Amino acid sequence: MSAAQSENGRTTTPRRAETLLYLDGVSVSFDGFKALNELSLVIDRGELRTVIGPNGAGKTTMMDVITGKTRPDEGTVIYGADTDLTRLDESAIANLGIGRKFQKPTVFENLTVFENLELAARDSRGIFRTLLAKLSGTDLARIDETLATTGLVEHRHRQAGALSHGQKQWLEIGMLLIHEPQILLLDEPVAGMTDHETEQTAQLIRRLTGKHTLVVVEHDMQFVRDLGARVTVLHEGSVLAEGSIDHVQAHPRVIEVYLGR
Amino acid sequence: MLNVETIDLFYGASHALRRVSIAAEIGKVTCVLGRNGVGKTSLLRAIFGLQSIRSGRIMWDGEDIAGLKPHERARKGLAIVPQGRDIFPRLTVYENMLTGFAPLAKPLRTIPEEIYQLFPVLKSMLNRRGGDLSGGQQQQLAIARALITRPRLLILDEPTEGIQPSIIKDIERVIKLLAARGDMAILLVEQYLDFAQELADTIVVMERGEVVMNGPKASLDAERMRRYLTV
Amino acid sequence: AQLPPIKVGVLHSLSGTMAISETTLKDTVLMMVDDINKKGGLLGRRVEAVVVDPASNWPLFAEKARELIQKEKVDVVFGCWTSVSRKSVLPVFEELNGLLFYPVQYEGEESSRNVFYTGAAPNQQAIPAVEYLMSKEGGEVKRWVLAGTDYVYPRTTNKILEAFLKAKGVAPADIMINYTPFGHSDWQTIVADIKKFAAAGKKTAVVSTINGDANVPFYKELANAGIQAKDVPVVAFSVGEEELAGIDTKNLVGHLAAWNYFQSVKSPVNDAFIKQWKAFIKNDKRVTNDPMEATYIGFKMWTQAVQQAGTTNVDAVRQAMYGQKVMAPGGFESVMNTNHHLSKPVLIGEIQANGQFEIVWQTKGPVKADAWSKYIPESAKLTADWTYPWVCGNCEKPKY
Amino acid sequence: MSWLMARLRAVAVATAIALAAALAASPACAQQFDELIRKLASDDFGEKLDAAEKLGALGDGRAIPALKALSDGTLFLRKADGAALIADGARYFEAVGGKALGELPAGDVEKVRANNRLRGAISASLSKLSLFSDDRATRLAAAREAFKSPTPETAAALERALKSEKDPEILTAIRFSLNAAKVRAGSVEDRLKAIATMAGTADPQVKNLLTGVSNDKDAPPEVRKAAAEALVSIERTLAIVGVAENVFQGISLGSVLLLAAVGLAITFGVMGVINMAHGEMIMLGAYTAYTVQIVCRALLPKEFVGFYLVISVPIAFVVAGAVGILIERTVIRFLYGRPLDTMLATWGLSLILQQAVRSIFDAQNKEVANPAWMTGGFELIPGFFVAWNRLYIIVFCLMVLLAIVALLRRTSFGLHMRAVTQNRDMAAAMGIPTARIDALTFGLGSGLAGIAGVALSQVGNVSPNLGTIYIVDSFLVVVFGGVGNLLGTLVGALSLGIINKLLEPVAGAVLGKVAVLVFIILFIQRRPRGLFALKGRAADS
Amino acid sequence: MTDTPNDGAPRRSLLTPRGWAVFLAFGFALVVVLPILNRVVVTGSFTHVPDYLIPLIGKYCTYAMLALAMDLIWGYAGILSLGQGAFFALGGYCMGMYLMRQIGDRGVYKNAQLPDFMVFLNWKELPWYWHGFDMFWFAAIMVVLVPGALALIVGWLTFRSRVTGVYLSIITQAMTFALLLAFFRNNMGFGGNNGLTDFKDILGFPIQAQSTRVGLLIASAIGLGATYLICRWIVNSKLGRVLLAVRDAESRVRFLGYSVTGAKLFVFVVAAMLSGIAGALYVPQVGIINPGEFSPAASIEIALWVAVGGRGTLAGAVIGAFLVNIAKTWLTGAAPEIWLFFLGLLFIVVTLLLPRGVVGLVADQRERWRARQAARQAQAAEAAT
Ligand SMILES: Nc1ncnc2c1ncn2[C@@H]1O[C@H](COP(=O)(O)OP(=O)(O)OP(=O)(O)O)[C@@H](O)[C@H]1O
Ligand SMILES: Nc1ncnc2c1ncn2[C@@H]1O[C@H](COP(=O)(O)OP(=O)(O)OP(=O)(O)O)[C@@H](O)[C@H]1O
Ligand SMILES: [Mg+2]
Ligand SMILES: [Mg+2]
Repeated sequence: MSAAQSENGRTTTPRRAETLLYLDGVSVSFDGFKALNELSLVIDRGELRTVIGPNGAGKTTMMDVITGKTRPDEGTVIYGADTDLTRLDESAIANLGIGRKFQKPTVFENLTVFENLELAARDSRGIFRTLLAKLSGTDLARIDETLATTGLVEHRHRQAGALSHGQKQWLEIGMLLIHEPQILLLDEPVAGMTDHETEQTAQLIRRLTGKHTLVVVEHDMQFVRDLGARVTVLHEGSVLAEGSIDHVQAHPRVIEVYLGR
Repeated sequence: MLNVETIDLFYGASHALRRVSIAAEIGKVTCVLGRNGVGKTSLLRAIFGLQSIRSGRIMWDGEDIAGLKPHERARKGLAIVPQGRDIFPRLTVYENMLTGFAPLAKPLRTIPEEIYQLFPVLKSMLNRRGGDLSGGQQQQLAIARALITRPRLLILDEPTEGIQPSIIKDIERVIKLLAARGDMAILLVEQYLDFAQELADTIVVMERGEVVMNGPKASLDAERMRRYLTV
Repeated sequence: AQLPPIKVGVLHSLSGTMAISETTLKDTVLMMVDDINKKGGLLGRRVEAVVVDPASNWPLFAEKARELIQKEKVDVVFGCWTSVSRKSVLPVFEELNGLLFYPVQYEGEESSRNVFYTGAAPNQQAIPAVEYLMSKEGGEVKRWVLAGTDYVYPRTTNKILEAFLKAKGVAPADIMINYTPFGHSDWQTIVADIKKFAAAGKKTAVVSTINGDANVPFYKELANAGIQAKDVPVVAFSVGEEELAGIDTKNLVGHLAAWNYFQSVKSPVNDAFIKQWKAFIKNDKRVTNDPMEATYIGFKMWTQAVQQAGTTNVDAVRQAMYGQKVMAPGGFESVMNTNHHLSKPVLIGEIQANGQFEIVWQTKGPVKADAWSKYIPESAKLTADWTYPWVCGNCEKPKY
Repeated sequence: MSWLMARLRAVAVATAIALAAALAASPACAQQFDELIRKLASDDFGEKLDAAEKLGALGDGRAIPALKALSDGTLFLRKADGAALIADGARYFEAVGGKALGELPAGDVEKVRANNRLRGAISASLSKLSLFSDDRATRLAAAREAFKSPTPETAAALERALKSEKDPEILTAIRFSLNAAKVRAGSVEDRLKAIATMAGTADPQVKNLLTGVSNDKDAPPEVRKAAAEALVSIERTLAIVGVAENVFQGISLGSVLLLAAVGLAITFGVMGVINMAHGEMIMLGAYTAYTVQIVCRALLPKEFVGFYLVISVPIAFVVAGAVGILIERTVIRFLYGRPLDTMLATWGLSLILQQAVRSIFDAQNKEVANPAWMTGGFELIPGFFVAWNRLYIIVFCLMVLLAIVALLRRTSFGLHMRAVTQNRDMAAAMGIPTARIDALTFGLGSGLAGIAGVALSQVGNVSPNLGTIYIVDSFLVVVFGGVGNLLGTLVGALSLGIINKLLEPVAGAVLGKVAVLVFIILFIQRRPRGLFALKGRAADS
Repeated sequence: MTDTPNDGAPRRSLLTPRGWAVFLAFGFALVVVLPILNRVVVTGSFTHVPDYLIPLIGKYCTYAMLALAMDLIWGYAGILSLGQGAFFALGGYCMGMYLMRQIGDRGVYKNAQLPDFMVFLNWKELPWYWHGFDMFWFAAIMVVLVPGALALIVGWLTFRSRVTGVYLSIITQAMTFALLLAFFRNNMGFGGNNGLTDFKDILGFPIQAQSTRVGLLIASAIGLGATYLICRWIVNSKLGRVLLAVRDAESRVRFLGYSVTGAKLFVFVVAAMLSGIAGALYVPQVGIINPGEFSPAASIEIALWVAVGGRGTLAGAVIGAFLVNIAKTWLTGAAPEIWLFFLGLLFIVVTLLLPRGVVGLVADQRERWRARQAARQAQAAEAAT
């Protein structure tokens, strides 16, 4: 299935031919329960893609498969030209430039906010390089900038474990920003944020589009609309619908299983 | 009726709640709003005794429960849907729900049918482990588990987080229904303003550990409130 | 004027794995000290015991030995049970010219100027026991299981025994050797193997050098597997009254042990010894055993030597020790030889239902201990003799 | 060589055959019987031996009590007249005639000593005499015992018994033992026939017997050949039996491991407390059994003393459980969420408990007797011996495990227990009294360790170090099976036991154990969370 | 040797100036003052350090090195190795083998080729793995290499397959237990239970001479200092923070692209090597190495030192090792029959009252003081307005 065939609506993302991520017939099952069912999905370079779908549709599982946390039973995930991600481990995949924000905020609770960012910063990951690494002025500037973006300036030297839920969400987004991966996978980035912050986040994400490739999972339909991107609806482990937000919101099956009346 | 009177809460040296007072009436929905890190979760945890307070009183049914252990408060009819869900990961869905029987008398130990009507997905997953559920499914389970205890004070910390729109609508309906039944006080923390405003009878706005606005929904200055939530 | 007390160091583990055996020896020394003080002390001075706990930790033995000699300035030390603890403290005693009395049967192959060995050497325990079993009275045993814990004492003893048995014409097929780890607790397989080995029709006996903790489960398994002494007797070198106190011996009657002393020895000295012990420990159930007797002998000899030398100076006492005689509770007069080992009788006892041994055989007189075994070629050449002109623990010719 | 040996040699041993021929039921014979019994009480081993052998040949069943008494050490000599007496506790009977004498002053009598050689002779004589006993079990045992001394005179006794015996099982045993005697000597035909009848029996004794015949240079070649042929199939069967026996031993070892570990599976596996004092809880159980035994010996009639063990089980559970609860309330409860700190604190506790027991009971091993019903065993099939205590422990341990599984899975206490350990705060918020559940759970784990202590006192030491022996193995078992999984603990314990026992004959006890450890290390590489690991997301949280 | 608990401000220098001052003061005391007080000051003088204290303090130093290694992997990387004693013992055995070979024909059997225990169990020739140990440099390399290699193999296997938490602890415990059993066997050729003893000299110096002992103390003190600096350096580096992150959320570190296996393996091997060196310094000072060092309990004890001092702070490890061992030395002599009560109580009290160890107590006090200070300032400011 190519992206072009399911094109039914308008999209704000500038279309480029180059495919960056290609999930091909991916299936995952847990004790007989199919969380992903021959899921196929194409993400282009520089694209912003939102993924929605009912609870338990397999959105998080899909990200698990891409980042190497879960091995699919069947199917492949091709990154770039011909790298099969299903054969690599998490750190190798991360080093290819795939970054992720988890649904449940996961930060290093015993490190400070600053150190969390420092670890995430784009830098060599080799053992001996980290042993000898020095923080340069540009690094510091980057960290400061990210702290500002995420509103955590005054929490700079606090232990991340002492942050509130929402602050952890922001910190995790910050870690992703400073890592500057090729692809950003965002699992429910605005959960627990105020409406205002949600708007800010939407702006932030739109700014990143083009330079980065983004896949965003959300349930907040206003936010999805703000992003103005192409939407994929997952249901029971496979794609139910795909297209613009208006197209999707009008889709009867989507309304039935997801949006409600 | 719940009356929290001038409580103070500290994390080490940091003062997380400053002389906070709120009230939650039976049959009403009281909604606490505020930006990240202002102390909403801390307040709820303090009410439940999961975080100890330094001073102030927590009156429930005319009795100060500040000295009681959390499980004793549960026996007094409190129930909580915590932020982060706190499902027992290695208990099955069914067992997770059974934990709701703990504060109940023997004859009341049944799972009301309406729970399954509200969250049909749970019925199909009774034997799956709680930790294996998706985020939204866990949230549903957490609400179900709290309702099974037949609470008279239901505390919900961002219950819509991670839940699909159709179910949010269902939850909204349920909360309304529960409030309308008139035997339950509901204390709700929510970031999703539309949802909060739709449900709330009373609104409390917090800022840096303090209550800055408090009153019936209609009486509050919407513009000021919006300011507190954005800056 | 009040003279400063004579200090006696007590270096026995009071905690850890060896506490089971060693605490008794600590109490024995304390009893002896108590006794001598009651009799007016030594050289007109009070005797004071300095107790430390090396906690079954071998390097700690060396450290505590140094502490006793250098810091506490003790005049003599009574201590150690395991060979490794002795090996650990040996350099310390030699360096600081201290004096150690070692009261436990051991593998031999050692002779130090600074140590007096009052326990049995292999030729005072193992060989007589095997000879007894080979005799008509002992049952004319033809097939042998040598079962031991895997460490130096059993290895050496078994090596010596193997050489001895072969010299007596026992075929290699009739010898089964088995080693187990320390504290081995599951004996099912080995006991079953012994049973099968013994089913061959020839009279079979087990020579056990199983150590410490492992004995209780071993004997329990023997009893439950229905191996009776009349079919397959077990003769042990490390099982005494103290060890039996932890076992129900109803089903073990007739198994044997070889020692230089049993509580059941009938002699006036022994009666007094037992009485003294029970009174001191304030418990009628407590038993006496061979290492206690060795401690008793060592302590008596040391006091005699001090009296004879008129001083506690180590060199003088050492000189006075040679030829020192003590009427031992074992019923004979024990003599300290110039190889720093004793001459003692060898007794063989049978386990009784009450946890005591009944002596079924004994040597006519004391046997002189060999510090160096005749059955190990390298060692057969060596002599231990600390009197002029030898002054040597391990040489082939006189040293000076 | 020795004074005893010399005297022994001085005694001429008359042959039993000559005696058997001379014997008949006559007054002379009765007199001789009295005389022999008297001789049993002599203080000359040679004479005693002689008398024991002659009494066997005499075939007079009245000799049985005296012989047994001598073997058991309850035969006494009346100093006044040299008469043999049998003691029953403090009361005495005359060995001849059985006249009751009541209690006698200790100075009047002297115990008659036996040694192994004498006991051997007695048991041979007894077996001959017992062939005609009134008691069926005695006859059966005697018929089997006779196998061990396949002499012509045994054969003669067996032949006689064959005529009078009615019981089919005893008859089979007699024929079997008779064959053994026949294989050794006699006409070639008889021997061949005997071999043929024995060939189907896989019994180590038969194997040894036939091996002896096939190696016997004096035997006729056809007899040797037949024996060798019979041996082949016997050996094959025995090899299979050997493996089966090893597996049983493995299960038995596994059950011991499981018992030692089962309490830990609760305190560590379920609660997550790294409980270094677990071994000391086992120790407490064992010392409880010891104390109960002392009390029972003092209070109960003799025939019921053996039940002290049954009584000990609940008492040990309560004692260790109470100590566990005390520990939980005073120390552990401040440390939830800090598992490594509990390790430190419980290590300290274990030191204290060890030293406390050492101070109260002293450092020596304590004797905990196997009650009669736990002693000995039976041959399931020839060459496969099953000891009662092992069997009981296996059964006991499975019962304990079933009970816990039921408790955990089927009761609300079990549910609350699991909820509390997975998320203490949330459990409290659900209305579960966490403090009580914690205390009870720790108490349960400790109580189970206490029960284990009672069982383990039957196979091993009871000493202050008891706990340290089992602690490493217990952790290995729990972790190998998968933390928090009781089924895993069961399978883990049994498989470790069996692997150990299958390796031991091949590699020896020491290397066998090393091999098991290496196996565990490698196994955990394959399954980093133990045998029965939780999979999926739930495992991460 | 000061450690401020991780307050977030990234530290760039190895030690703070005050840290250096304390570090050098300690070093000076151990390396210069103690030897002078022992060797130069006359016996009987008030300031004289008695001879028996010298090897004792030397021993504490080696234990402290071991504790540092343990803290590096446990306190920082979250690897609770219950088999760290094995690396210590292996280093010790390498040194022991060198010392055994130095005896030459001065053994009881006068055999220049074979150590006594081999002669006496009828060994005919030196086993291959004993070759080379007559040379100090070879032994010295082996002291580092053997523990390092074992750590590399075990670590690679376990970290690669993501064995963590108690599973890892138990694996390492099984490892040391297996080594214990193996070294107990006389057939292994390491002297069985008796181990290696009766050393004569080291590098030509008689091992029983007091001057040699002082030399060994100085070597141990320098070893301790160097170990401290190495650990400090690792901990202060970015790798140190990666390790902390691994300790808290291992899988999250993977998603950032760091090789968790590599990072853990690195510190595990480094810690094993440091433990090996500690063992090598330990053996000549106590005069014996035997399989007892492999016992699981010995390894657990190492963790206890670290916990008592304060896990996750290097100074804590050193303080804990000294504190517990001094307590042990003192109590086994002063209260031989009941010292376990005191030691046990010490452990319980420390966990209950000082959850972050002795160092944590100090840090807490400082924190509290700061908080009070801040409160006072705030009050003053409030009063002013
Ligand atoms: N280990 C597991 N065992 C059993 N079922 C599992 C397991 N892991 C995931 N599942 C199931 O797989 C399905 C997909 O889960 P996933 O988390 O991918 O959903 P999601 O689309 O992210 O939902 P949400 O919007 O609620 O976050 C769910 O029904 C979940 O219960
Ligand atoms: N365990 C803790 N230790 C120290 N500080 C904490 C702790 N938990 C929360 N805090 C701090 O207390 C303040 C209030 O936190 P709280 O979780 O109550 O906020 P919240 O209003 O619920 O925020 P959110 O909307 O993000 O959930 C925050 O500044 C937070 O950093
Ligand atoms: Mg999800
Ligand atoms: Mg919150």
